[in-house]
Amino acid sequence: MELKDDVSIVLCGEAGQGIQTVERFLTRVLKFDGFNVFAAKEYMSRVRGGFNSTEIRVSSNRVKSFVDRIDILVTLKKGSIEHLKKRVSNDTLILGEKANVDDGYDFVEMPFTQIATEIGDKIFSNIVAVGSISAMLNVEFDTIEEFLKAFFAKKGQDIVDKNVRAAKKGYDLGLELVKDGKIKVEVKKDKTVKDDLIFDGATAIGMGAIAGGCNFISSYPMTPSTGVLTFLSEHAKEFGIVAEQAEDEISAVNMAIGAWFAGARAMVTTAGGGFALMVEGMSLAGMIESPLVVNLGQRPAPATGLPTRTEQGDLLFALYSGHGEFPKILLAPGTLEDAFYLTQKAFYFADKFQVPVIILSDQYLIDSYYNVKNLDLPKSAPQKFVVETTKDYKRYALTQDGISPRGIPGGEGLVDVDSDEHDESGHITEDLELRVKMVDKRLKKFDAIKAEIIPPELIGSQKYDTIVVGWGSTYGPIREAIEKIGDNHTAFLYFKQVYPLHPDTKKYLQSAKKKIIVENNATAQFAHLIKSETGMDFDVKILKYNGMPFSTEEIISRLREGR
Amino acid sequence: MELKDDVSIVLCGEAGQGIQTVERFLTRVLKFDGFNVFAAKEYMSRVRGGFNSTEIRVSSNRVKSFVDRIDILVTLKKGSIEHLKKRVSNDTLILGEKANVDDGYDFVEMPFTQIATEIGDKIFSNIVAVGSISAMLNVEFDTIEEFLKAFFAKKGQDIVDKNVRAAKKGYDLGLELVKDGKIKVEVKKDKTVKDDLIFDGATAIGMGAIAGGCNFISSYPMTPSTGVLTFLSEHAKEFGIVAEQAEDEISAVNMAIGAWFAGARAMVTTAGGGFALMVEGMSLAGMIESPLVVNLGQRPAPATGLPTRTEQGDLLFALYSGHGEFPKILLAPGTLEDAFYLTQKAFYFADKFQVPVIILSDQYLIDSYYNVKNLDLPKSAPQKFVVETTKDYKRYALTQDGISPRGIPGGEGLVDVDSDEHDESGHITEDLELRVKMVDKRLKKFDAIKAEIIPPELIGSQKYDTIVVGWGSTYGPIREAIEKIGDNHTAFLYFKQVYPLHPDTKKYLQSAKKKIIVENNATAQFAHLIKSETGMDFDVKILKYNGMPFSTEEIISRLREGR
Amino acid sequence: MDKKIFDMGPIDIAWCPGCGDYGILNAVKQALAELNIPPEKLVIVSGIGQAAKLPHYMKTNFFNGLHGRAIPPATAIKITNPELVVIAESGDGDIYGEGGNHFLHAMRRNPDITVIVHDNMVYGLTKGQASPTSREGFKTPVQVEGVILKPFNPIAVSIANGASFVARASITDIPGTVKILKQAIQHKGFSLVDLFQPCVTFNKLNTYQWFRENTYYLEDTYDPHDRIEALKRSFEEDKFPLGVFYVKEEKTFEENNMAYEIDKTPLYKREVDLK
Amino acid sequence: MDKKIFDMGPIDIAWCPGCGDYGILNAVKQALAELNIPPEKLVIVSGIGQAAKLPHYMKTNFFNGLHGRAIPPATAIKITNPELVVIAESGDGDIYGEGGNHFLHAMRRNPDITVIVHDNMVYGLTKGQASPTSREGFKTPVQVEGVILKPFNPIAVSIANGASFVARASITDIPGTVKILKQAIQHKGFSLVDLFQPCVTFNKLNTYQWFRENTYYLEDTYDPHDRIEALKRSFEEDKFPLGVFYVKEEKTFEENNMAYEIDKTPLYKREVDLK
Ligand SMILES: Cc1ncc(C[n+]2csc(CCOP(=O)(O)OP(=O)(O)O)c2C)c(N)n1
Ligand SMILES: Cc1ncc(C[n+]2csc(CCOP(=O)(O)OP(=O)(O)O)c2C)c(N)n1
Ligand code: SF4
Ligand code: SF4
Ligand SMILES: [Mg+2]
Ligand SMILES: [Mg+2]
Repeated sequence: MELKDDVSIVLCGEAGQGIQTVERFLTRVLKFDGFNVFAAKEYMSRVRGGFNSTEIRVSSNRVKSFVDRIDILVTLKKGSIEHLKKRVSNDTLILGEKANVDDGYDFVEMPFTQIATEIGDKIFSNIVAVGSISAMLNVEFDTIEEFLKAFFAKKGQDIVDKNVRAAKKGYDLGLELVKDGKIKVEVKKDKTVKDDLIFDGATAIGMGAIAGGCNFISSYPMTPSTGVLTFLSEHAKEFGIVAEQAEDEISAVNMAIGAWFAGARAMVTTAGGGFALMVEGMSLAGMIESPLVVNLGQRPAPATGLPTRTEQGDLLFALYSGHGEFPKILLAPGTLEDAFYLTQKAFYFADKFQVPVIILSDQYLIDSYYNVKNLDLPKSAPQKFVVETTKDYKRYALTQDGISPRGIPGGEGLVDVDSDEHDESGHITEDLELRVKMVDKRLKKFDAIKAEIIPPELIGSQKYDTIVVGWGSTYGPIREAIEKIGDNHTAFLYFKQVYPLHPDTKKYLQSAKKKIIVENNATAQFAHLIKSETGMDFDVKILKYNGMPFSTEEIISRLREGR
Repeated sequence: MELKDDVSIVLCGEAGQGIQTVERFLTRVLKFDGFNVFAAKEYMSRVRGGFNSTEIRVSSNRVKSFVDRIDILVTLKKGSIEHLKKRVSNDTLILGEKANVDDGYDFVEMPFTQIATEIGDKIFSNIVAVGSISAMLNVEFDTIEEFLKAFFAKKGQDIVDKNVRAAKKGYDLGLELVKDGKIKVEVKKDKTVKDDLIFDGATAIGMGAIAGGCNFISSYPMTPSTGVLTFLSEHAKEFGIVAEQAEDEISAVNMAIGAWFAGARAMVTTAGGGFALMVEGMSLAGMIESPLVVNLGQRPAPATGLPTRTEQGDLLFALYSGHGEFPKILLAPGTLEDAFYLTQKAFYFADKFQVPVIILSDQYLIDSYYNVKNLDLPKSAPQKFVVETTKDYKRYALTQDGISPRGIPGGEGLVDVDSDEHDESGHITEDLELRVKMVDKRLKKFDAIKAEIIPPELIGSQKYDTIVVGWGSTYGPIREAIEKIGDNHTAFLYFKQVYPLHPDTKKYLQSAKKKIIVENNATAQFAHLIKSETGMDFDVKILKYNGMPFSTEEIISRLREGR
Repeated sequence: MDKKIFDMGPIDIAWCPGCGDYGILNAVKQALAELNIPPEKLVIVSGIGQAAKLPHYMKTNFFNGLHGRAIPPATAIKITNPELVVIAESGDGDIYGEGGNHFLHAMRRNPDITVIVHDNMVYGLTKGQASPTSREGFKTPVQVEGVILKPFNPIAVSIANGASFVARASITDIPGTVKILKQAIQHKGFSLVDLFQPCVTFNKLNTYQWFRENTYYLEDTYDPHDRIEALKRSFEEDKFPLGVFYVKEEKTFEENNMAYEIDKTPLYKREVDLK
Repeated sequence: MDKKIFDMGPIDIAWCPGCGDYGILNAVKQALAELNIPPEKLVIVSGIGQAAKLPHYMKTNFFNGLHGRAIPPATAIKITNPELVVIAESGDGDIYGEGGNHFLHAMRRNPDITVIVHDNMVYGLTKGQASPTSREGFKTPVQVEGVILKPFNPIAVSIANGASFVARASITDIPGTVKILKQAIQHKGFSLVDLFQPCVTFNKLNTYQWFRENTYYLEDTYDPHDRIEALKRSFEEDKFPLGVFYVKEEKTFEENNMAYEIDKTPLYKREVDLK
């Protein structure tokens, strides 16, 4: 078979079989060799067994989207093809060992384990696979060797040699297939890609946090958000970050708010169920006007739902989280770059406006990665809005824009905050006229916030008559779909800030004959939010809620079918 | 001064001075004597000191609303007039003891304490006051005597006698004022009122719960919702109710859900901050399709806010409470009668549709009371929707309307519920097609729910061009205002079920030239909800968020000013 | 009764091969069978975690609720229908971490439920972070330089907090565990079984061997009615004692409850009488 | 230092006349003054309740947060700025009830904070329901026939759970309380002071007289380093011992934290370096 410019390789097997390893190695090796890569995984809520799969796209151009199509399927366990049957076609080249391939499918025997055992241990089979696939994509073997040497250096020469031998054997195996004409792949390399960064969504958010000056994270493990806690823990020492695993999410959010009070820049990372336990804390942040950054990694709910899958089901829950009325900001990154910049921005917003800021990520965004042409790191330390206090300092001084200069304890003045309604000095009050002043003060901050809303991005035809609206992680598939459709009357409006809603939203929608919303949930929550703000309805709602992200093909066909 | 048909008496003093006692005695004595009474209190978040006041309206017709006007002010502490200055006018008759009256105001000296001490103890002063006021309203002394005898019977003859003497002295004092022409009150009595019930909102909800078959309440104390827990605790023995004070709200809601699972009919009562800790439980109820009844007694927030005041600030928070997507029902009683019937109905809805039902009450509703012409108690025990299980029982059997027959453990079949996505038998699943079926099943229940939405009530002119929309506890003041304005082109649309929204809502609004919303919050949350469902805006938003309820006069004037 | 009655037949179990949870599943079935408790009369309440998946792998009524929240529903289920045998079962992170407050206060009520904690000293399902019982120095992706918190001692805290039955078992000895589980289930009141369970995937420190080498049974002469003695033994950590540390007779939550003062019929069977 | 430095001047205090909280306010100011801790270097973190209003009545930095949540912010504040003296102070319902899980786990971290619990054995602000420390039989509008739960024993649980400083005081003796508070504040690590406080309005059982008659001080010869001995004494309830039950030296959360491994400057003073 012949493949050109864009190849989708899927590895499927059971949890614990090392698919993650193959994924990690392969994507990096490919990138080092100059290929654009994208990877997304789909896995079950279990540590061993079941069926997990990883898609690796290798492409002549940068790609940032999941596709259904499988060009090459490496099956590591019987049942994998069944597991992926909707995506496997006659054009799919199936590779694997007889024992691991479902009956009744043509496939090319790849004796990974056998080779591995010859070398000394079954565990090398993953490296053998990496070698084979690399060969088919005509990766230079030196690249692989170099990578393995660096990677296993600490493990000692013997391990290095064995891995290199395993890779070589696999590589030769791959070359044969190419020679035999069983497969022919033509994907352009781009030397500059070699120096690209490659990381996943969790890392992007973690790096964005550090860039935003984050030096405190208190959280409780919860898929898919744990990666951010792990990332910051790994860098706790070098960057001086307090990374604390709290006893529960209530403690986590109250610690984070306490940390801001004392002068730290704090965040929490969680998923819907954990966030549910933090909403009282959201309200506290709203009342004492504390900055707070929350990474809300969405997953299918209600309740425990499908812990390792993806969904955009918590938008309205997050928007109205916390009792009472107070401003908040909701961001929704659709790319790894945005995950980085928006998280950094979240700290700026939180600190400047003294409000909670929620980053609506999800499992798909957090677990996928691709090569990125370096991020521009802030030249200087992040801007901070903390003031020196003087003897007469009043935490809630009434100001024009409702924002009171925020001081921290330790200075000349006293810093007093209170979850009850309070006076300018932060002391509890039952003065009902003051109550009104304070409510107005807190809500007035919306004006300042609205002046800095991140505008939605219009992609595709500027003279559109059909507009496709999306937010957050659906960016990849929608964008690719629009590009592939490539007509001159359809545009994609991508929202990376979903609340407050940008004032141009209505204008954008009004200039379209047909309005389409795409959401990874069952009730079109963003459409609902847009209607509550603009009164406008969507003509078509393209929704998906089986726990999987949209694929490019799916968006294309559903846009065509209009459902 | 002369007062006719509608008298507003306000007692003001500090916490712990016994205003509550006077209120309780007076309202009951008045009712027993055939007067229509209404009472609402306003108090600080403290146990002693400060300023609390109670308004008692005595009227020829039934009244259910708070008024600003004060006809007779009984001041029990210096500073009371200052505390109420906005409401005190030249027409206000001020009664009190010199020491307790602010300087510079005309007042009639009432030596309550002196008389009390003569009788033997200062504590009798409250009874003296009751006597005086009763006299001014020409209550038969026999009624008072009868009431006191019954009330203090257990305390022994001596106590009874002293109280009766105190009342008599006060009564004579009051008669003098009348004789001296200092005051003349003409309010019609209605013998039938004697047999009316008189209770407050907390009791109404508690009685409604019992009528709805409630036999389990697990809650954590929180103003203003505690009264419901107290009421059910007091009746725990006679009605066989498990009334448990949980260690926290998380435990409370999870206990309630567990109780339903085993066959009880359970509720929780809480306020915004406590509810914030229950939203994960809301999501659990949504996922395992458990019935759940929540009394959410709203109070000014965010966070601790103004614990003893009133607000309608948790509508959207409650509506979107819980991560993920699942149906729920929101009720909002505006009268004590509705508080009773809707709570009863809440158990019916919860049990029939297997969804959480939230009763949006608030401090104003919970703490006010008036005489009610008896409630029609259900003739029979409440309808229950629990089925006997058989060997092949499946808790989540897929059905036409999405409602699966709900069995409880102990029968032939096994009852299995799971917070993860599950199959028909309740077992955890990662089958993504089944996931879609289950999401659809849960959301499909909305159709059944929508078939039974309680319609909004249209009050006033049927051929209106101005429509005033209100929900929950604003009913009283809005209704009285509309009646007082009494034009033939204004109508009041009262929503007692705020979600799902009744389909006629749009029709009602469309037939008005001018649309006005009245809400006891700062952001017009119900207007927002209506817009998100109908796309329709309101021309005027009459909002109040200082912690006090609307008064009739305020609604009248703001409707006139149109702001 | 034959423990087969609890078997689900061929199902896909999500636990790792070699996980201690298999042994616990066996021991629980065995104990219930020996006590002749049929699936229909049993309710297992669990939270979320690997341990919490247990009820899915046996025939029983179950309430698989929220992470950390197994005990409140268990308490409510028991008082709603005292005729049911109620077991709350979950992981160490679930019950001692997220659910710590319920753990602390439920024993003050003394409901007649049995709490079985799969104590693998790690968060398994979320892939290996420290749990409250993780030993100091235990390295994880979050505790990169090792745990710095003092390990939670559920036995000592429960005894100090007045629990009426406190035991520890280790699934490295299934028969021994069955014996302890039976006593716990039979105890009238709140009973805790802290059950050591190797997590072969994420806990390379507290392995089968480690649990074998670092545990021993309280001697037969040991008297579980002496609270101070029980506490002394609960602090032993060079080698962890197994067995029943402490027992006391006490009225249960159900017996004390006002709802059952006049009428003893289970709540769920009653009809409100509005007269 | 003169304790006047903490005075707010004429303010309206919401506590009932005669409430034990006045004495606590005094004792706290006195202890801080004797330790020369100026208001600017002090942060009092409280939850919600009558006790939790205390910081409003003295000059200090304060964080009056949510009901039950005083301890987590206190822990975070201390590690963000170890130069501050951090006291978490709230009611028995707040810290042992709603906040029980934080109470349980914070002491495992051993942050250098002092936790002062106004133990009036009742929920004051919400008008008299039972608290975790309410005695059995205590009647309230919710516990109409009296409390049926066993009272929570914060002293025993804290010692069993490894707290590094555990004391009980009674505001019926202010000088004695000041002494204990000073030791608690000076202790490097997590210190608990369970402080008996009469609620004159809602607790007619545990009055000033009751506390006087039912407490006594641990004898001077008492050695607070013996855990078992400390536990024995913690169980005495015919008369409740006052004083320091248990103390141990242990590294604090701040000392153990990776963020301070390389660089000792307080977190809040640092700038990220993105190289
Ligand atoms: C509120 C909430 N927080 C976090 C999680 C994520 N979570 C699922 S299981 C688990 C801990 C598992 O550890 P443990 O309870 O010890 O059980 P084990 O897997 O070790 O058997 C966590 C943190 C969740 N499901 N819900
Ligand atoms: C989440 C939440 N639940 C409940 C309340 C209501 N509440 C305020 S104070 C309090 C308890 C007060 O008792 P305690 O902590 O002992 O303090 P005390 O008033 O006795 O000093 C409660 C239940 C609240 N504010 N927040
Ligand atoms: S991760 Fe650990 S606890 Fe979970 S199944 Fe695997 S071995 Fe068992
Ligand atoms: S209610 Fe009790 S605790 Fe609260 S102030 Fe009054 S006496 Fe003190
Ligand atoms: Mg565990
Ligand atoms: Mg208290």
